[in-house]
Amino acid sequence: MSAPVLQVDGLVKHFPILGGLLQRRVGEVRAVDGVSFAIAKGETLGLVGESGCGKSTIGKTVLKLIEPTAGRILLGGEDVTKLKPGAMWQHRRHIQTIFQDPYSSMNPRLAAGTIVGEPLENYGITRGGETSERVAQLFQRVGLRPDAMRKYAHEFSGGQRQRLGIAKALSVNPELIVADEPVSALDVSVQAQVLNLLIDLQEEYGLAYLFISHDLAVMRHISHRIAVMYLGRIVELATKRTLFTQPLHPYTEALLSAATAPDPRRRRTRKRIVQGDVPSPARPPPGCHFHTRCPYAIAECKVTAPPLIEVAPGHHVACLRRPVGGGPQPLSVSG
Amino acid sequence: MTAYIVRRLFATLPVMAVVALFVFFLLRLAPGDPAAIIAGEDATSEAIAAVRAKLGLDRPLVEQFVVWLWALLQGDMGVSIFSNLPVTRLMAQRVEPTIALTLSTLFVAVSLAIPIGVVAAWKARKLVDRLVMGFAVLGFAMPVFVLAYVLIYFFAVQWQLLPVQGYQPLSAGLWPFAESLILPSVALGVTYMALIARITRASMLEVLQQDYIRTANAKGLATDRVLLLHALKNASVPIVTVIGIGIALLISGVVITETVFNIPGLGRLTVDAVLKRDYPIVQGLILVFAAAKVIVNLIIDISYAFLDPRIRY
Amino acid sequence: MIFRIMAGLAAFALPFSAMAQEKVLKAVMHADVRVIDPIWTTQTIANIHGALVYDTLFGNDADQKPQPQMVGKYEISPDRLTYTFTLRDGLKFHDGSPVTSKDAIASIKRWGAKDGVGQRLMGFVTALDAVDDKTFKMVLREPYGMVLESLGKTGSSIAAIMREKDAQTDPQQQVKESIGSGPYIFAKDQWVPGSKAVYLKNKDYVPRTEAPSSFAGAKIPGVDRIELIWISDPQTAMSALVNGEIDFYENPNTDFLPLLAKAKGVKLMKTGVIDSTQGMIRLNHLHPPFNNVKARQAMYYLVNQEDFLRAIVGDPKYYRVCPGLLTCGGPYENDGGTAFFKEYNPKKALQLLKEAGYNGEPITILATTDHNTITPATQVLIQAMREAGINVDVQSMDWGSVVSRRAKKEPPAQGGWNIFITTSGGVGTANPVLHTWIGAACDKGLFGWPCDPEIEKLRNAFGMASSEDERKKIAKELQTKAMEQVVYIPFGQWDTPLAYRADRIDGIVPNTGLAVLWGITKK
Amino acid sequence: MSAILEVRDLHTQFDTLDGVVRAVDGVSFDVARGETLGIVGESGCGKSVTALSILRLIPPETGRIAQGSIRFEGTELTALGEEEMKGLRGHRISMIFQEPMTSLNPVLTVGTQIAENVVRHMGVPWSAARERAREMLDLVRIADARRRLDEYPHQLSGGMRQRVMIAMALSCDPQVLIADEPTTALDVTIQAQILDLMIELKEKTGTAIVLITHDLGVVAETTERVVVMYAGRKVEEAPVEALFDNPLHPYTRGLMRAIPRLDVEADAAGTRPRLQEIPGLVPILTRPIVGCAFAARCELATDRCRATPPPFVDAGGGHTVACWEVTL
Amino acid sequence: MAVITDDLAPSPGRRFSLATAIRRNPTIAFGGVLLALLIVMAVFAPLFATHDPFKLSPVNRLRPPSERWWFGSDQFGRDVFSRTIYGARVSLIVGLSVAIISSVLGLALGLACGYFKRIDSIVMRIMDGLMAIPSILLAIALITLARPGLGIVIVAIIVPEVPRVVRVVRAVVLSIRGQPYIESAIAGGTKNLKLLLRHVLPNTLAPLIVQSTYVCASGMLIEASLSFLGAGVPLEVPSWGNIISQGKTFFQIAPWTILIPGAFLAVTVLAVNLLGDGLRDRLDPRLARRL
Repeated sequence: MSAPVLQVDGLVKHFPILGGLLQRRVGEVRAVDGVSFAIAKGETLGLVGESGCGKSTIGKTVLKLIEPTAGRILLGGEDVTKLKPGAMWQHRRHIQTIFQDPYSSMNPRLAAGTIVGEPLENYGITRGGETSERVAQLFQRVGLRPDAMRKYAHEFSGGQRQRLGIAKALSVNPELIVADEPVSALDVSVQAQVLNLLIDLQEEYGLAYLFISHDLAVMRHISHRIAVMYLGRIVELATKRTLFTQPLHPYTEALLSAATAPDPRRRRTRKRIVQGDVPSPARPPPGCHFHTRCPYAIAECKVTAPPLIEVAPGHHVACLRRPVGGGPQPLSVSG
Repeated sequence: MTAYIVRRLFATLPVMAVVALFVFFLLRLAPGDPAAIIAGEDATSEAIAAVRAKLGLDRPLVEQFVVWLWALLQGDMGVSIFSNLPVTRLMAQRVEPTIALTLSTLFVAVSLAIPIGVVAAWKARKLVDRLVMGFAVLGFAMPVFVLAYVLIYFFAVQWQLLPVQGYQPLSAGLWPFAESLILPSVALGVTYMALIARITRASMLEVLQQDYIRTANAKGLATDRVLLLHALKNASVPIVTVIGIGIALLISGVVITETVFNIPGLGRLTVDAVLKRDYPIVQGLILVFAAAKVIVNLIIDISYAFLDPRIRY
Repeated sequence: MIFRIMAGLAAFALPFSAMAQEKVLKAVMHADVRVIDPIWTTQTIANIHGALVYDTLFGNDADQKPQPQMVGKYEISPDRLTYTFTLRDGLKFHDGSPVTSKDAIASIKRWGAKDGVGQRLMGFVTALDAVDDKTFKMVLREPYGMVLESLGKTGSSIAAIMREKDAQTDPQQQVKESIGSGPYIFAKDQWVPGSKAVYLKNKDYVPRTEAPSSFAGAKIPGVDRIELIWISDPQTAMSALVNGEIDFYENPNTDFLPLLAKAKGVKLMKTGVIDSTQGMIRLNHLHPPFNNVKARQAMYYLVNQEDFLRAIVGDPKYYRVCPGLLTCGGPYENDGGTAFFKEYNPKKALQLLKEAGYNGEPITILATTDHNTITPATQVLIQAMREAGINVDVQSMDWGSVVSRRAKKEPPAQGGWNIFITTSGGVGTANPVLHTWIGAACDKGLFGWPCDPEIEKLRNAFGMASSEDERKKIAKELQTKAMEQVVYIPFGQWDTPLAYRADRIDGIVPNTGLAVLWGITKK
Repeated sequence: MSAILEVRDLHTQFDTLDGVVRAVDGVSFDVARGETLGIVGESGCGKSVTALSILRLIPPETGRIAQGSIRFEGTELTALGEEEMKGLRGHRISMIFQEPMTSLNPVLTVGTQIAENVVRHMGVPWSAARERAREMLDLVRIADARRRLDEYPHQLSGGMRQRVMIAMALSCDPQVLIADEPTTALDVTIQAQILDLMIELKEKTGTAIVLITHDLGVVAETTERVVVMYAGRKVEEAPVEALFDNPLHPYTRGLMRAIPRLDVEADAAGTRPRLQEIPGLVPILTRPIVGCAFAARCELATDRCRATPPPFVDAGGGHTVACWEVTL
Repeated sequence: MAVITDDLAPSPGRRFSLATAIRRNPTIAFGGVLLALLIVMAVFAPLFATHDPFKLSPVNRLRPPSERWWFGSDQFGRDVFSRTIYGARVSLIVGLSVAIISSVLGLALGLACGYFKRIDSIVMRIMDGLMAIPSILLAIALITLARPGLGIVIVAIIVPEVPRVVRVVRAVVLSIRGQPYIESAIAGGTKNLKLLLRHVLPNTLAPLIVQSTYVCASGMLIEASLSFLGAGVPLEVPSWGNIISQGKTFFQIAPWTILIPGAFLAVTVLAVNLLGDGLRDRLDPRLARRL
């Protein structure tokens, strides 16, 4: 089997907190705290979690838009962790991105065609008239009229801008696209259009996606495998089917129980299993980060950080109460 | 908080160092021999050499700077070329009118500008707002000296309500003191008022768009409470910032206002000194004004903490 | 709340206003007191200051006749070579020490070293010795007719009597203290250069008993405190007088005279019997082109006095065209050399200049920006020179800087100058001896340094002449020669009446040229 | 059940540089005492403007209620004076907003913000109002309420801020609580807590709730009756079960098919079925819409749809729909 | 194959029409037209002037406005109208050159500061220091260093204005650097220089243009103030500040010598400010907060 498109080993990203008389580092936000995963060609890996869990930071770090604190990032088997911007440039063609906010991720002073064609020029793939031909094709492919190339970003609707973003990402034929909440700013009906487009493109070009979202339903729709994150760590990683049918981590369970569904009959039957707020990533609780809200927590959870263990083939979980082969039985609340 | 103040105080050091360097080189960059300038027009070449030796102008620049800075830190800013009096003395006897003028202008401008800015924002696009904005735009374009002469013409000359010129210290009585400051404060304050009224309006308009104002209105709170407590307090940080920026404007304006109204303050000293090329005084004034501005900025920075609980140091 | 604070402040301010009961004369002079040594500078304002603080041995009266002032009695030897002066009783300096012969001798010597009139006098003096504490003797080489007039001089620099230790200061250096024996004491601690100078009544001053007339007679300090307030803008000063913020305004702009005449409580007063001011264009005789007399004379073609006077004064009621150097209306007015003045003709001027070797080099003119008569006069001259096609290098600066720069003998390119404009008092310019600007004493003379022994000889002769007719004859000869040499070009004379609050003050002693403030009383 | 709030033929318009925006274009509905009514629709459909219109909080410089009637307990709100309206707001009808981060005043303490409402409407002294504020914080289950009173909003988490908003809105026992997207900005686990809290408090106090949201899941789980809005108009209204069981309007149906679902069993192979798209975009509200607003995007649309606005058809059981092509 | 989505989003028919442009930006239109008139007047001053602005005519001093002297004459009998028209040249030359030069300098320094940390820490210290000195004071201090002249006046006004421009540009650059579209461009393989020229620079221009109008207005006011104080352009140059400075003495008997150049100055500054306000609202609404 060929090397994964993207492999991340023990990725750490800490943001310093400055304070005191001399503005020295007095602490750090542990945005990403030892995360490992890999994405195969043509696969969608979903990163799901609540705000502040570090999922967007991972996205930016693997794109090398921010430098990791520790860990390794391998693109197509090549270690790019330490590469300087100049050297990284070679690799950027293979890893593209779609941003969350379709409004601020387009230069307001450039025409749509210029924005989409920019990577083509940058890598010298096409020149002059060729570029605009290719851009026209891309427009067509993502469902925009080619004559819209001359318009500016603000003249497009939110969904159309996401299409522009996709076209731009697509232009250099990347192997991986990092999609950071690409549909969360869109209305339901438009969201469906964009999700369908993403799936079509993946199947057509064999793209891999690192798909970042807080929305379980969207995640379930688009991903092959899903990693659930909580306060900078992956707490569970499994195929979509396994995760939704046999969630093993209490936090995954909590997320599923909290999600609403368009079915009025479900409302009285569900039980919400978590209370309270997510702690600050600047001061994460010791041991298992989730112990403060976990109904099943035991004393050990406050001390020991559970490792991410493969409990079943392809199913990883980080919970002290889920030993290897622990299976999908429900946990019980214990003293 | 204390740590913050201390840190901010330290942060002013590089600024003042730049100012000091500038001031130091001002005289050294002046055309001609600084010693000749200081020795005066009639000086013989021996006298100039004596001055040069006395002031250490024959020594290396770095050494000169250290000596000059050391004297400065001890409060010695040299001696005026023309009146042979110590610069510090000349400035000390002129500080009071300038401070009185600045503070009274500040008081007049702020106490008028904020209310009209608030009203303008509240009645945005209505007649009141347009009048206020018209005033602000005009006030911003009106040269201080032209306005000052118009004011003098009507209030002092035609109607003889207020003095034409001069400054009365507070020790001469409250009314004479206040009387002598009214016209200069208004003339100086109009631009400043325009500035503050504009920022108040702009800041209030932005705050009035905020969700929490909608919340306050959804609670059915009285208009004055919404405007003056919910909105104004939130709008205050940019307003205070501009008040601070405006103080720099005031200092510049003081130079002109004091000249027009014949107020014996630092501003007139500046003009006199510059026209006479009395470099030691010019140097001292730049230092003092710059220090005043730096201190004002410091106060403004610290005041943010009281206006906005989100700001923590 | 605010009212309560204000009431509190008012109560606090009350005792201060009670203090302000003392009688204060607020006067605005034509300039700001910056130099406190009347000998070191010829600045009029320094001499107004000096006349308040210092006393003089003699004082010329309104008719320019010398009268004893500090001197009690004096004797002139029959051969008119020995003068014996005795100081009157009761003279004390402000520091309490008595005035002695030594003080007087040192002061006269210093004045004689610096002042033009003094230099002339000292040229005749061979000895100046103390007889005792109060008596001293002055011995002359040959008789000189202007001894007492010189000592009683009422224009700059006055022969002020200082303490011996002050008078021993090098005449090229300023005295540091201003301690005299005059009717007012200089309050140096309250002096704000650029804003005001304060004088307190000298309670120990013993005035003479004669009626005051110019510098002669009783100098009775009439108020407790004199404040010389400096208001640079003449309109502001005028308005301040109309508004009652000041009591006395030395030199209102002539344009304002109708307004002042109408103002309630304000009166105008002529400062003396003859026009107070003469305008002078001074050329630098040291450097080209004006080191050539032809070039100097060419400038006459550029001066139309009427133009200057209109620009300065406006109302013809207050000015007078006077082509001579000696004041028109004065005793020695004459038409000697006035023919040098020609019809205004810029072309001719340039032609003559070229003939004199001028080749379009820049001519540096010192242009003051802050003087209410010299500034416009300079503008008029610049305009005329430009019209003639002369390359004018205008150096704009304040009057103080002009005063400094005009003393420079260097070539214009090295910080010197070619032309500046000034004015002089009418009394001084009426008399060839007192009129220092008419002199041509080369290096020792005044700025511009005209150099002609003949002129100096004539001035001496004037001083020694025994009859008025002889004087008039010499005066005419002198003026002719001076006009020919172009010691300066006059551009007319005018009078600026002083303005004061007649409803508040009284007792102004008229004196042409140098305002006298000591007699003023407050109602 | 008697209606406490009756909205009839509401038209709210805004002036913009591009023309008049008909944000709400003839909407009618009732709210019964103690019931939870959902108003659902995509952004720009006029649901929030409807809520602001009820409280008459439309900014007067740019917008106005152009037509229609809003009756609260029999009083015509559109005719009420501004002062009387103020007496009503926060007292009889109160409102909570989408962004708990920005809807609380950052420079005033939580206690002040709750208590000022009580002082304003109950006429009690500040000390009593503060006590009431503390009770309210207890009620919305904020631990250590007394200390929290003196804290500023930035010291609270997002969930707690929304609890504070609820405490503030309920502090004067209103008859109607309008909640505009109250959980949209919150994380999933927090959203669940807040929704549960609202339902619980509604049952405790009997306050009617108008819940405005774009999230069909939230509507399904929280409300009793639902109004579906599109382009400023109401297109369908039904009891919640009826709506989800049998959506009648093509737009409602399209919406339901467009959302990815969690509750339907995932297919074994893990394949990804296509979502149903609603083609096209919402119409531009500055141009008058003739006929059915949805016609341009509707696969069933006929010429009649494009020419004449459809009337409401009663499908029985309180289920009404505005569509020419619907078959009952 | 994806379907082509409908028409492009809201872009209601915007055919350019002058009336619409004026209605939407009344301040730009008003300020712009006013300024254009003033510029025309200044450029063609010799055509408009009724007299030689330098010609003294002492006989006709302080004449009130009349058919012959539209705005009266000054104390040297010079025509105030003609001098005022010529004075527009000085003000506009000063205003425009100060605006242009300080914008160019400010842009260069601001870009450098926003982009390179090392330059930033040094340059910004100097800028802070210069900004601590009130602008008029700094300007007159610089003027004392040289002979008075238009050039030195312009330089002396530029020096205190540059730091203000630098700060604006730097702030804009820093905020642009944090914009997602910059990250997007980097992710798309855009290199540094292109990033700066294509993405950063064009987005700094709008705030820079707005700022430069304020600099222009401030430059004109400072020039007038300096001339008024006697520290500006040489006295014989008919700048508005000089006309006022010379006329101030006669304000009570000849108010036209002050009021007319004063009004022209105010109107010019007003026009520039209005233009700036309009441009700000049009180009960069976020700047509106910062005035």
